[in-house]
Amino acid sequence: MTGASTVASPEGLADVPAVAIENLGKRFGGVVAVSDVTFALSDETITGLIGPNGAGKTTLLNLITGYLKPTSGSIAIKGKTVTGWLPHAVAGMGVARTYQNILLLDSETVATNILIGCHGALQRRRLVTRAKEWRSRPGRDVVERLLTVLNLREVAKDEVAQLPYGMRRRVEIARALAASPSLLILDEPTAGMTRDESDEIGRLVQQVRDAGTTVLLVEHNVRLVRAICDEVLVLQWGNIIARDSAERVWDDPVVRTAYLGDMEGQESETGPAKQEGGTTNAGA
Amino acid sequence: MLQQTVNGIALGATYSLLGLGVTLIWGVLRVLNFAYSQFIVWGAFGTLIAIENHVPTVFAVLIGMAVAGVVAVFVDMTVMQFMRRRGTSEFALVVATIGVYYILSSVAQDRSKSQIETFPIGGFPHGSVDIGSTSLPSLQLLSLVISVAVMIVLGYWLNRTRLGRATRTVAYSAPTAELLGVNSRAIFALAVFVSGCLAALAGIFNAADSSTLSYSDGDQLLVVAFAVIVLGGMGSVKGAVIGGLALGLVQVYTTLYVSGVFSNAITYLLIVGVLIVRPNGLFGVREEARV
Amino acid sequence: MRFRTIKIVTALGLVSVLAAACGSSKSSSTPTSAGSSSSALPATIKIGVPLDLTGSSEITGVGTGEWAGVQFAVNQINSSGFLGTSKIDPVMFDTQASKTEAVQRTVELISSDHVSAIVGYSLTPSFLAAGPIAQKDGIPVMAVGLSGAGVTEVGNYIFRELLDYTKLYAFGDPQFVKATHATTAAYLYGSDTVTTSGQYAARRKLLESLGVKTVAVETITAATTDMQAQLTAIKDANPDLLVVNVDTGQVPSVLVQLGESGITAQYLGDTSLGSAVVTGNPAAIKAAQCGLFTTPWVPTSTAGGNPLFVSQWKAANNGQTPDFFDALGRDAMWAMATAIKNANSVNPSQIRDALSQISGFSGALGLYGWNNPAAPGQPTYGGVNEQVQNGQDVPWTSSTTCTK
Amino acid sequence: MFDWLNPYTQLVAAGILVNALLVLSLFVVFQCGVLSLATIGFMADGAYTSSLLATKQHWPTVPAIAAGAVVAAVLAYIFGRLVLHLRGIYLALGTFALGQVFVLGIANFTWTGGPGGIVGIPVDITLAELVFVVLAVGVVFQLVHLSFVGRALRAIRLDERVAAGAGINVARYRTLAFTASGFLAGLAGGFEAFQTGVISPDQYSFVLLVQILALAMIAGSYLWAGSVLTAIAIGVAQQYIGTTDALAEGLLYGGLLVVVMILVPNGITDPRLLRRLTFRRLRPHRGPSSPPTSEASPSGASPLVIK
Repeated sequence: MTGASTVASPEGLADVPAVAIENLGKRFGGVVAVSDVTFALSDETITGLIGPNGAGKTTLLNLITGYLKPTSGSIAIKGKTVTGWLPHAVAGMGVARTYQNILLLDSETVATNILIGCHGALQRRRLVTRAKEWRSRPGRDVVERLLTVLNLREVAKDEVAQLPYGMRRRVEIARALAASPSLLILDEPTAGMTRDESDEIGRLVQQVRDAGTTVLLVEHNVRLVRAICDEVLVLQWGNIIARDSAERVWDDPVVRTAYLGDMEGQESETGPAKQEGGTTNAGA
Repeated sequence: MLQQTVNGIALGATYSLLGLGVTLIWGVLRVLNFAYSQFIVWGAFGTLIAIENHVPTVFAVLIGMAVAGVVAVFVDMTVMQFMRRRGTSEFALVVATIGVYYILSSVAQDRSKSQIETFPIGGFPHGSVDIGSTSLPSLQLLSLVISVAVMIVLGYWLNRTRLGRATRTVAYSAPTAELLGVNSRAIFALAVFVSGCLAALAGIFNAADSSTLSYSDGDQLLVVAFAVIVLGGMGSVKGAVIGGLALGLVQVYTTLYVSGVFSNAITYLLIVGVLIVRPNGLFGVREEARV
Repeated sequence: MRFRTIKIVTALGLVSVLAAACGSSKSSSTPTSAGSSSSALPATIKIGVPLDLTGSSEITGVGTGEWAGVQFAVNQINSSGFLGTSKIDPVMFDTQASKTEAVQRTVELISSDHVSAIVGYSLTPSFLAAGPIAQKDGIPVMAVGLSGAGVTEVGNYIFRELLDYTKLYAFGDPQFVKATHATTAAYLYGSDTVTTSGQYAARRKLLESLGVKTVAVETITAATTDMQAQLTAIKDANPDLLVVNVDTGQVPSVLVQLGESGITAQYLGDTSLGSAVVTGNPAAIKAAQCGLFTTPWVPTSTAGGNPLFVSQWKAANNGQTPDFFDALGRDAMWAMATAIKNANSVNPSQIRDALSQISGFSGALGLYGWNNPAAPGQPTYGGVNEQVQNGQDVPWTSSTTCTK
Repeated sequence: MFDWLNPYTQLVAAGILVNALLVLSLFVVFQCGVLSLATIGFMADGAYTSSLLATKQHWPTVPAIAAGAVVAAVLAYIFGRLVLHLRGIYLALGTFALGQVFVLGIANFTWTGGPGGIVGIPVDITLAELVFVVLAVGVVFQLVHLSFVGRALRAIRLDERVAAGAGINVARYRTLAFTASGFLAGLAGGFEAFQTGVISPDQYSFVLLVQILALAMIAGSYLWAGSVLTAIAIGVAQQYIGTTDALAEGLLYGGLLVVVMILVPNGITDPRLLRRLTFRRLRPHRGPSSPPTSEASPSGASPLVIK
C-alpha cells in the first residue's frame, strides 16, 4: 500500500511504475476519444506523447489526472488504482500538470500562482508545524527558488493576465514544479515560445527528470521531443500506434504515414490539422 | 379528483407562461433576471392604466405587454448590455438585476401609493367552461391556450425561421454569431422584448384572476418562475410548459392530500430535489466544463 | 461587564422621564403664573406614533389609514384648544413591518425623543417586540390597530383601541348561526400570518361550541394566487357556512374566485369585508353578496361621536368617506389626549391612570371607555353586524333577507 | 463598555453588527465562488434553536446562541453536501430554495410557534458582547485569509480546475465554507433574536436577503474587512439618509447596486478593481496568443433546447 505520504521520496518505489494504464477508453457520446490504451511509464524518464491534433492526447492526460472519468479501463499511479478519482486526489498522489490552454489565476500575481502549487505540501504539515511556521510564510522558499529557475523574478509581483504567452507558460510550469511532483505532466509546454525559450524549458525538464521525477510530455515540437525524450508514445485516433525510443520512433513506417508525413523537423503544428475529424470514426 | 387535476392544469397554465419568459431570457442571455418580477408588475399596471382610460380590454392587454417589453429592452440596453460588453461575471449581472428590480419596484410602489389596486375584470372572460363533469374557469382555459400557442410559436420561431436560427446561434456564442453576420444586439433585444411581453401576459392573467394588483405581486410569481425553469430545465421551451403544468399539478395535489400549508414549501422542495437528482432540470441539457 | 441592555434602557428611560417631568413642571409654572390657564401641561406634548406604513403591500393600507386618522385627530386637538395652549407633537416613525425597526424606534422614542406616551403599532408582531420596552419604561401605549390576542397582557401600561377579534366573533357569530340554521362549516384561512391563523382557531372553537360541525379546513398563504383547489375541496364538502379569515389584501381574490366556483354556502367574513380594498372592487363586492361580518365600526354608524367624525372627515378630505383605520387612528389619539387632559400632566404614570379611568368617551367607534376592570386595557364598545347587499354594507339583523 | 452611547444608538449599532455577521456569512462562501442564497434560512435556524433553548429549556443566553450557531452549521454541512455539486446559477437557485425550505418548515411546525413565532426571549445581549464576537470572527477571517486555506478558497473561486489540479479538494473546501456560512448566519440570527425578544418566520424574508446580498456584492469577495466596513458604512448612511420615502429609497439603493455592479462588479475590495475578472468561467479562458484548440469536446454551453 503506497500512500500519498510517499510523494516526497519516489525513489523508494523503483519497482512500481510511476503510472500504469490498462485498456483505457473514453467516449463522448458516440465519439471515441481514447479507444484502448495500455502503457506504463518507466521511472525517472521523460516520455513524449505525440500524435496529430485530435488524436486524444489531451483527453488521455485529462483521464490520468482525473479531469475526465474513463468509460473503460484502469489507471494506476505508483501501484495504486486511481481510476475515477477526482483531480485533487490524483494530485495528492504526487501528480502535477500544466494545461494545453494555459490555466492560471489571472487576477493573481505570479508568486501567488506558484504558491498555489505548494498547497499539497502545506496541507500535509502537521498542526504543530503549521503553528510554528505561521510567521515564516511557508512555501515562500519554494517560490523563490522557482522564480529564479524559471527566470520569473522580475515579474514575481505582476498580475499573470498581463504577461506574454511564453511567460505564462513558464508560470504554469513553475506552479506544477512547486508541488515537487513524482509525476509531471506537461501539455505542450513550449507552444508559443521562441526556440531559445523552448530549449531552456527542455533543459529544465531534463533537470527535473534527473532529480527523480517521471515526466509525461505532450509536445508538437519534434526537435524538442527528439532532444530530451527517453521514450516516445505515438497516439492516433485514440490508439497507441507506436512506442520506441526518441531516436528510433521516427523510423517506424506506421508513424511516418500516420503522423509525421512530410513535416519531419518542422516545429509547426499546422500540418497534422488536416487529419482532424478522424477521431469521429476512430474505434467506432 | 378529476376536477382537481383540471384545477392543477389551469394553475399550471399561468406558471407555464411565467416559465416561458424566464427560460427565453436565460436561454439567450444566460442571465437569471430578478427584474423579471417587475416586468410582470409593470405590464399589469400598463394594462390597468389603459383600462382605466377606457381602452378596450384586448388593446389594453397589448399595451401592457408592450410596456413590459419596452421596459425589459430598456433595462437590457442600458444596464445589461453594458455589463455584458465588459464581460462581467454572472453573479454581478444577477445582482445588477436585483438593483434594477429594486428601482422598478419602488417606482411602482410610489405610483400605487403602496396600496392594492382594483384590477377591473369586466372585459376578461369569466364564468367557466364545463367539460364533462368538470368545469374549467374560462380565464385559465385562455391562459392554457395562450401558453401552448406561445410554446408552439416559440418552437417554430427558434427552429424553423431564419431569425430563430440566428437567435440560437447568438445564444450559443454571440461572437461566433457576429462573425456570421448576425446582429447579436438586435437578437438580444428581440428575445428580451418577447420575454417582457410574456411576463406582462402572466401578470395580467394573475391580476385578472384575483381582480387586484399590487406592486409586489411579481415577487411570488418570480419564485414560481424559477421553480418552473428548474423543473423544466433552464433554456428549454418545452420544459417550461411541462414544468409549469407539473408544478401546478403538484401544488394542487399537495393542497388536496397534504395541506395548503405545504403548497409553498413543496415548490422549494421540488427545486432542491430536482437539482440534487438532475442538476440541469428534467428536460435540460447537461453542461460539461472542460479543461 | 454583563449589563442588561433593557436595564440600561429602563434606567435611562426613567431618568429622562423624571427630567422631563421636572422640566415640564418648571417651565409650565412660569406661564401659569402669567395667568393664561391653570394647565400643568408643557407647550408641546410629544407623543410617539410608530406605525407600519411600508413593508408588504398587503398591510400598508392599514398603517397609512391609521396615520391619516392620527393626524386628523392631532389637527382637531391642536386647533380646538382641547389641551389649552398645549399642542400635541406627534413623532412619527415608519416601523416597516419589521420587529427590529419597531424595537429600535420605540427605544428612540423613549430615550431620545422623550415622548410622554405612544399611540401606534399596526401589526401584532411589531408590537409584541416593542411593547414590553414601553411597559418596562412606564410609557403608556394606546395600540392602534392590533387585532390579535396577547396585547394588553404585556402589562398595565398597554391599552388597545381595537377589540380583540375573539370578542367580535363572540358577539356576531352566534347570531349568524342562529339565523342561518347552519350545522356545518368549512374554513378558509391564511396559514402564514399569526392574525389570520389565530382568527381561524378562535372562530372554529366558537362555532364548534355552538354545534356547527367542521367539514373542511383549507389554507392559503401570501403566495397563493389561485385557490381553485381549495375551493373545489370546499365545494365537495358542501358546508352551510364558509368561514373566511385571510389577509385583507387577499379577500378580493378569494371573493372573485369564489364567485366562479359555484359554492353556495353562506359567507362568514371579517372586518376586511368592509375595507376599501373590497368595497372599492366591483368584482369582489359583487361576489361578496350576502356575506356576513361583524365589525366594530361602519361609516354609517350613528353611535357615539361617529356622525360628527364622518362629517368632519368628509369636510377635511374632499368629501371622502373615512375608512375603518382612519377611525381607529382618530379615536386612539383622541383617547390619549383625553387622558392627558384628565391627568392634567405629562407624567406617564398619571396619563396611564387617567387612561384606565376613561369612560363615556364619545369616539367614532361609539360611546365607550377603557374602565372595565374585568378586561383592563380593553375598550368597552361592542360590534355591529353587517351584510353585503348589492355592493353595499348594510346593517344586519336576524330578520334581514338577502338574495344572491 | 458602550454605556456612554444612548440606548437607541446602541440598538442601531447592534443591528448593524448583526448585518455585518450576515454579510460575512455570504462573504465566506463568495470567496470560494459560491453564490449562496441560503443565508436567511440558516439565520432562521440559528435564531429558532437559540430562542427555543432559552425559552423552553431555560438555557443561559450565551450557550443558547452558540448552540443555535452550531445547529445552523450542522444543517449547512448536511445540506451543503447535497447541493454544493451544483454549478453557478443552479447552485444559487438550489441554495435559495434550501433557505426557503428552512423558513417555511419553521413556519409550519407547531413547536416553533408557527406563524406567530416565539415571544419572551430574554433581551440581554450587550453591544460590547456583539463587538467582541465580530472582532473575534474578524481575527479568524484574517488568519484564514493569510493562510494556505484562504489561498485555496480564493483559487477555487478564480478557477476550480487550477485549484483541483494543485491538490485542493474543492468539494471539501466548499463544504467547509458553506458550514462556516451557516455558523455565522446562525450566530447572527441568535444575536438578533436576543435583541428584539420576539421572532417570527416572516422576518426571514426575501427583502432581507436582497439587502444583505447587496451589501455582500458591494463589499466583494476578496477581503473580509470589506464586508464589515460596507455593512457599517451603509448602515450608518441609512441612519442619516432616513427611510421615509419608498421611492427615494428604492432609487438610491437600487441605483447604488446597479452602479456598483457596473463600475466595480467584483465589489469595492476587488484587488484588481478595474480589471476584467470572473468568478468562474463556463468556457476555457483563452490567452492573448493562445493557439486554437481542436480537441473533440462536448460543448461548453447549452443552446436553446427545443425538442
